[in-house]
Amino acid sequence: MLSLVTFLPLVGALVIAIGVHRNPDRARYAALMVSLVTFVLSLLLLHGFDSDSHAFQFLEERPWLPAFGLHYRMGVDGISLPFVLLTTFLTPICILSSWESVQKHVKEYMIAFLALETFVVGVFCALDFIVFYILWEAMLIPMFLIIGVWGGPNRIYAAMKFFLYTLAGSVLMLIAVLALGIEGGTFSIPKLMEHPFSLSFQMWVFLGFFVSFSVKVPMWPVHTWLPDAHVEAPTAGSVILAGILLKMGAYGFLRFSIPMLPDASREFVPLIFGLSLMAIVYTALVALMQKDLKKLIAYSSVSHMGFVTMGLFTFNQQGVEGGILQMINHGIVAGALFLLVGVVYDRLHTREIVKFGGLVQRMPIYAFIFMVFTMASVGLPGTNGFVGEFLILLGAFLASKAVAVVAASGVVLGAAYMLWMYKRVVFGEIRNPEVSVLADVNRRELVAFAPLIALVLWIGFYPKPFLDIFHTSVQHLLEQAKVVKVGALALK
Amino acid sequence: MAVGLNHYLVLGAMLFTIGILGIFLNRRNVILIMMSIELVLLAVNVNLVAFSRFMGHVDGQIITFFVMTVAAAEAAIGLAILVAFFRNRATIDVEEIDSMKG
Amino acid sequence: MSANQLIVLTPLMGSLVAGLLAGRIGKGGAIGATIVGMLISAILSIRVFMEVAVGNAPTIQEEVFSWIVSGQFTVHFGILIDRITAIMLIVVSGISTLIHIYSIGYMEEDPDQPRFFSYLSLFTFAMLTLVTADNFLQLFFGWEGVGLASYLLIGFWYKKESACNAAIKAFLVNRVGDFGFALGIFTIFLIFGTLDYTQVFQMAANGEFKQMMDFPLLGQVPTITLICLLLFIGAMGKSAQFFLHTWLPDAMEGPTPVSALIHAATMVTAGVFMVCRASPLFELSPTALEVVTVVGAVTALFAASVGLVQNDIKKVIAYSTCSQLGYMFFAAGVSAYAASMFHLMTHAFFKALLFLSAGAVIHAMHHEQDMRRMGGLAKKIPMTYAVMMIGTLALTGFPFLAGFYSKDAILESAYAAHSMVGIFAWSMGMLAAVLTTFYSFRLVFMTFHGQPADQHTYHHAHEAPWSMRGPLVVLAVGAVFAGVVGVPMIEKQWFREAIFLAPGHDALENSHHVPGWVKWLPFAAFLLGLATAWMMYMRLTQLPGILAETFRRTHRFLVNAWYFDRLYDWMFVQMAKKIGEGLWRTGDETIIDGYGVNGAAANCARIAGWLRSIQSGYVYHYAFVMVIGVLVLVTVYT
Amino acid sequence: MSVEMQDIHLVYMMPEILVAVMAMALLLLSAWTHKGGAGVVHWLTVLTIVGVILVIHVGEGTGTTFGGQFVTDAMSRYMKVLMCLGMIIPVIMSRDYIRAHAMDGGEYHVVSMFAMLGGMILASSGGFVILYLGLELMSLSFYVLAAWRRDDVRSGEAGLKYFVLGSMASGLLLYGISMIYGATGGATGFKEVAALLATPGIHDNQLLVLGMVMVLAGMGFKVAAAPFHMWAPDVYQGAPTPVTAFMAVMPKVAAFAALFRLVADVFAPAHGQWVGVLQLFAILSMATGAFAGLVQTDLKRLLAYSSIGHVGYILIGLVSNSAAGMQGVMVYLTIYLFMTVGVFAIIISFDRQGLGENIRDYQGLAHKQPLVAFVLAMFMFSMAGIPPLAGFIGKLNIFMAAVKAGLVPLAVLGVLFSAVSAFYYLRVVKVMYFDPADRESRVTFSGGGFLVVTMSMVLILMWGILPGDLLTWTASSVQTWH
Repeated sequence: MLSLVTFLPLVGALVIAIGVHRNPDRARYAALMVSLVTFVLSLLLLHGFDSDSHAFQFLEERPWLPAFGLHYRMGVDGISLPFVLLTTFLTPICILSSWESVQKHVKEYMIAFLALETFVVGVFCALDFIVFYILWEAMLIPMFLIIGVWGGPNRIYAAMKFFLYTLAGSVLMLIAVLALGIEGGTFSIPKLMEHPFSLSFQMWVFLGFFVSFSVKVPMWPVHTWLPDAHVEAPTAGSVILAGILLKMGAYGFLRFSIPMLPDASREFVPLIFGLSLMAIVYTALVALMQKDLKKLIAYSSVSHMGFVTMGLFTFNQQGVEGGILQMINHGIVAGALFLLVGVVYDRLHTREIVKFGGLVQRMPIYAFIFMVFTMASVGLPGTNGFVGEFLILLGAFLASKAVAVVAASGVVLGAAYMLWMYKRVVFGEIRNPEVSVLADVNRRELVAFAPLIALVLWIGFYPKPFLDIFHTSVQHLLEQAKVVKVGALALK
Repeated sequence: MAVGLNHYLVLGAMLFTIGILGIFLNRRNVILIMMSIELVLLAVNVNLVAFSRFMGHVDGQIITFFVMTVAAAEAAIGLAILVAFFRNRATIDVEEIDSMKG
Repeated sequence: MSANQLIVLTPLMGSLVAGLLAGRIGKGGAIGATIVGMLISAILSIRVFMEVAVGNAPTIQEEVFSWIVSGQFTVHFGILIDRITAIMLIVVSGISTLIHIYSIGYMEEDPDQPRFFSYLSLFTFAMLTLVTADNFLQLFFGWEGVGLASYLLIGFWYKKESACNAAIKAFLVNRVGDFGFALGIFTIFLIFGTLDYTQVFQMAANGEFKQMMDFPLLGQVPTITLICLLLFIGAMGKSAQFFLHTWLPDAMEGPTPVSALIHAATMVTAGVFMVCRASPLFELSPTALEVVTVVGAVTALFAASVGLVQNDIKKVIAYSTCSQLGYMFFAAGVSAYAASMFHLMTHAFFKALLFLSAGAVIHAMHHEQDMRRMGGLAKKIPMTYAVMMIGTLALTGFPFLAGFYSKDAILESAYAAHSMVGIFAWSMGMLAAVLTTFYSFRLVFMTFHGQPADQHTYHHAHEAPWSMRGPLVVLAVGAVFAGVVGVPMIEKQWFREAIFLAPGHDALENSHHVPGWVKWLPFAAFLLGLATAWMMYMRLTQLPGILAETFRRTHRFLVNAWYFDRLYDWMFVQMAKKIGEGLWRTGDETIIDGYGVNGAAANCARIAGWLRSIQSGYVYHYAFVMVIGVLVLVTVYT
Repeated sequence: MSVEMQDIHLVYMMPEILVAVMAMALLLLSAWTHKGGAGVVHWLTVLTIVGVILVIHVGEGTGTTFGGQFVTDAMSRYMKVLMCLGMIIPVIMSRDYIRAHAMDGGEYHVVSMFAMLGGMILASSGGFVILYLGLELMSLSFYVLAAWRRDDVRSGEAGLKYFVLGSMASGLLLYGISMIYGATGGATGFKEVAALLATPGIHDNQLLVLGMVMVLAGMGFKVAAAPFHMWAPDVYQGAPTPVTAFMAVMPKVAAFAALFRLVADVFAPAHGQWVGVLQLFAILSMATGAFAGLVQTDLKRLLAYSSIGHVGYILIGLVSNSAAGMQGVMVYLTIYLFMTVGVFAIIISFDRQGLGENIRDYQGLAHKQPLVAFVLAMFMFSMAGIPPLAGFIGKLNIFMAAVKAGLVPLAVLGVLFSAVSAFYYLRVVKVMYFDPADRESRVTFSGGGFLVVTMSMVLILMWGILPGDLLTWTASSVQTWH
């Protein structure tokens, strides 16, 4: 079942590669169909998932390279399932959003996208470390091509930067993975979670992971690939980048660093908190001054991911659950914001903030949608952003008050740059004559946005079903990390 | 003064050094380099023969024959390549063999 | 779904219908939908008010659905209606309904009317959620929700640059307050392990909590004081108290009904409501109460002083609101919560009345807001003049009108608190009362009396339509009678368990027994203010100009509202921009990317170039490298 | 050393004998037939090599002959198969090239076979004399091959440079051998040397260590390990492309086979003395390969640096000095073989239009021939070690062995350099995919070229995901030998 969800897109890609010839529309429909079927299948996963158990479910295990003790192991628990769903959910939206904006090499584009989906879903499902690593790295190839072939004017620099930056980070993880596997005697992730490693060993391995994950998240100060990659990537590329790829780093922390290296993780909490705070405040300030719409959102992503990493390392349920939820939220919101930028970019072929202004007069529906996601990004109660941010800050407060105080100031800054941006883009008089002939969002775009808006409000008002998916798993995770429970902390 | 093993070894080392130096100090032509190579092989032979003699072990001398044979083949091939090169470039100046670099 | 839940929900439904379906049901349909929603809400509010406040029904508490559950952290949406809430319900839904009706006329020419009504109803929904909250997080939800509505409504005329900026400013300043509020909520959860009012207050009353705790920069602090101060920061933001007040005058960029509803009657009083609601906590911290008192008192005087010299009719009222909120706070600060709530209610009536009348004036003057260009309007719009006068008298504490009862109660309580800060607050309040009367009548005189400054607009000035006049009349009635009717509120224990008083905190009780001069002094202040205003704006009309010339610096200081805006602009806005630019250009581009990333790449290229130069193409160089290699190996490894 | 007749078991040398006989036969054949015989020689060569592979395949167990001077075992058999492939694949894919550049006199095939013969002897050498002879046979043949295109200045220059530096390296090696000979009191067979090295206290013998270092330096030259790599870029660039493809793989395999024996068998007791040398080789090679490649514009030259880098990784496997490490070396070499011939097959096919050596020739290839570009891109990603391609499996094996052996710093350096080197592989992809096509040039495949590219591609993709068979083969080759 899991393998089906994972590899269906790849199979679809192969079918498109072989079966579809020069007709771009067929490639589009085929890709959309494949991604939708995958999504439906992943919903079946959710249906069959027992959220009362922290165990890995839908397990599949087949010997792969028995000589090395490597197995093809797949499985999801409450922590990985949401990300699988997020991926399968965002991919059809991405494909939908590239319907018109991607005109050259449509077939190849769809192939790259579906391949990417397979790798990313695989990353979240893999329960063997080497399999995980392979998929983790493999995802670079389609993303590299997506940015490089279908990207903006400076795409080559951005693609190269993206690839080499993340590769440089990832390679150290390989060593860490090998060390962990050899020391632990297996590459099975569930087994490694139970293996006690010595502290000094944990520290080194943690550093190896840290380099890799922090680049991917990205944490300050290794975030500088992100603005470039986002600015140059095609809209759907940005969506998938912000929505999913960034989550991989945080997922790594969650899946490996914390349960496998709990002691080192706790040792490094000050480092993580420090860098997270830097990300939150520093990049928020930087975002304030951005002139390019996509760059602004890219920087805001860094800032938001700062919250996530902070939440994960609070070692209490609120923080960790908030972190996971915020990752999902950010996937939805940042994805939607990039889609929104894409909508105007398709029409005006510019992303410079000064070229906009007064959009609401021509595009009221657009303005409304934009407002919803702006508010979600700002973390207004009633939107998903609030629930995540609040839980994270609460968790952080329980862990360290000073950290929470500084981080909370990031919320103010977040509101500042988002609202200022919104005002300059949507409000005001029309200054650019091209704006005055704009058409509002069309039906296809509306279809892409509708589920996102629904999720924003759903999670905002009733996050329980979402939190329920990972409650048990997070509890288990915290047990693995041997963390003092919150209540005890409060009475301390 | 009796001539001992060390003398031969020092001789070998000197020949070897001269040969090596000849290869990279020589800026004139390739023929000199080839001669230097022969010198290196000569040094090896001196060593082998000396060892062989002083240890009363015949293998060294046999190896020397192998080396001499190979050296002859090597020289033949080297010269052949040089001739081919000369036909093309009309020079065997080492300083001019630099069409490929970087 | 109970009727009480409908109070909150019907405005939301109205808002959604008006906002999303406007295209389908048309302008009239949209307006109708919101008004129907509001009417249902108002009627149900009255019903529940009758039950809880007039009747003797017990406190209503309902749990609607669980919102966020994470570990031990459990929060639900719920409804809690006690007497504080009941009063707020009446005020909010009642005034909101009136303002909806008023807006039909006021916003008639605006093509975006459905959007406006949708926002108004959205606001009402959020405000009702806020007042019916039974836990701190839902309070926060409503709190930010009204902030959103306020932001949307201030920026309603999105083409105006200034309106958009004011909207952002309002949002951000409130965010600063909310920053404190949120930290307060965190601390409450940290200390009490729950956010539920009942449980928190219970535990607080029983002293079941850690008395001292660590806080960054502050070290060991008393827990309750910390919580209260953090919550109060939130209240300061929302209620535009000193330091966080700068957004309120700017918020006047929004349409006038908005100013009346949000920035006078309801939203800005949320801070007061919150302090009263959290009285079981505040009562435990004398320090916090003192801070509340002082901040309130300073605000009362500060805002009144700035109000003296404003020329924009709405700004005068805005500063007046700010000042009156100060009164409410210092009342709460001296533990006269009931007086505070009382004033909140009466203020809602007369301030809404004032704003709406000002709106009628503005409407009459074709969107002219500068009082210097008005004058003599009493003849053209007599009815507006009349209601405006009622509002002014109510505000200034003319005997037996609404403000008379509530304001006097506050001042007397402050006096009766018998504490340093109480006396400070009382004297500030007294001074502010003089100023209040002065600027209120200054407004009346400049607008309605004297000679018209602009003959053309004067000529075209006309009375507002009945949809606007109706609500004015209703509010005027409220402004007259709210005080008399509401007096029982400040009687002992009217609020029952909704307000908690620590032993000895009986300023309100004592206020009935203050010396006679204390009771009469406010009226004297009224007379003094009235007389001065009459002198300066009716008799010696050159005097204001001369005074402004003579005390130029003071005048400029007041006109610029003590230079807070400029200070903040320089300190925060420009600074943040500069730092942001610096971090971007220097931090990211020069240091991280320049030295780090591209620097590493450049270094790689440099190494590559160096290797390339070694690879010279000369065979003797190659041989040389080999020899060096051998030599190194031989030296190192033998 | 006394060699008795009954000690000679020619059966162990069957592959070598077959190659030698066939090479000479073909030499005669090509001398008799004129131009027309080229096809015959070509196919006979192919047949011969296929036969040799079969013969190698038949052999089993470990056997020594000529007094232990010649050894055949599973490892050497595996390596010989690789050598055969490394020789015959370039021949198959470059038939057109050979014809077009008048290299089809038949001698080309013969000399190639001699080179391979040298390599095979090298891989089977059981003593320093045989080692030297095999090495020289291989090297001398390669000098000639590099200079084969007499009409081409660069080819001549390549041959000359290779010859001069190669001879010097042989001199070093030989000098080292003479030292070992002297230091060990007259031992030239590997077994005897190993036995002597095992005696305690002997490691202090300066002469011996000097000899070992020099032998390793000589071998380092053959695999083009830095700092003895200087010849490689020029020779790769100058030599005719089929020769480059040939020498990019075959001699490395042979030399690694010999190094295998040296470090794991002969020098093993003196592990501490030489491991540093190989570590230095590994680090310098990886660094040179990574950095110097960054500024190249010629694809063949780029591949030269790339191969230097790969040698660095393979050396890590040797340094690990464990069965896993040795297996890693074999796996890496196998994968390296197919990646390399795959790329060269494309270069050679492009040569039909006189293009292919400059990276710019590939501009916009993805827009003209998406499939070809895809294949080349996959080779590049594989070389960069990006999963899920075979190149990653190669690196994975090596690094796993290194980490197991506690060589974490070396592994860390390795992965970092691999990240640096990824840049130039990406640059090729970038040129193909991101740059616009400006010429109407196309890559046209001959049958052989197509076959080779397809096969390599399939293997690279397959082994990236399912390297099980490869691992089984190499594991058994290592096990029986160790």
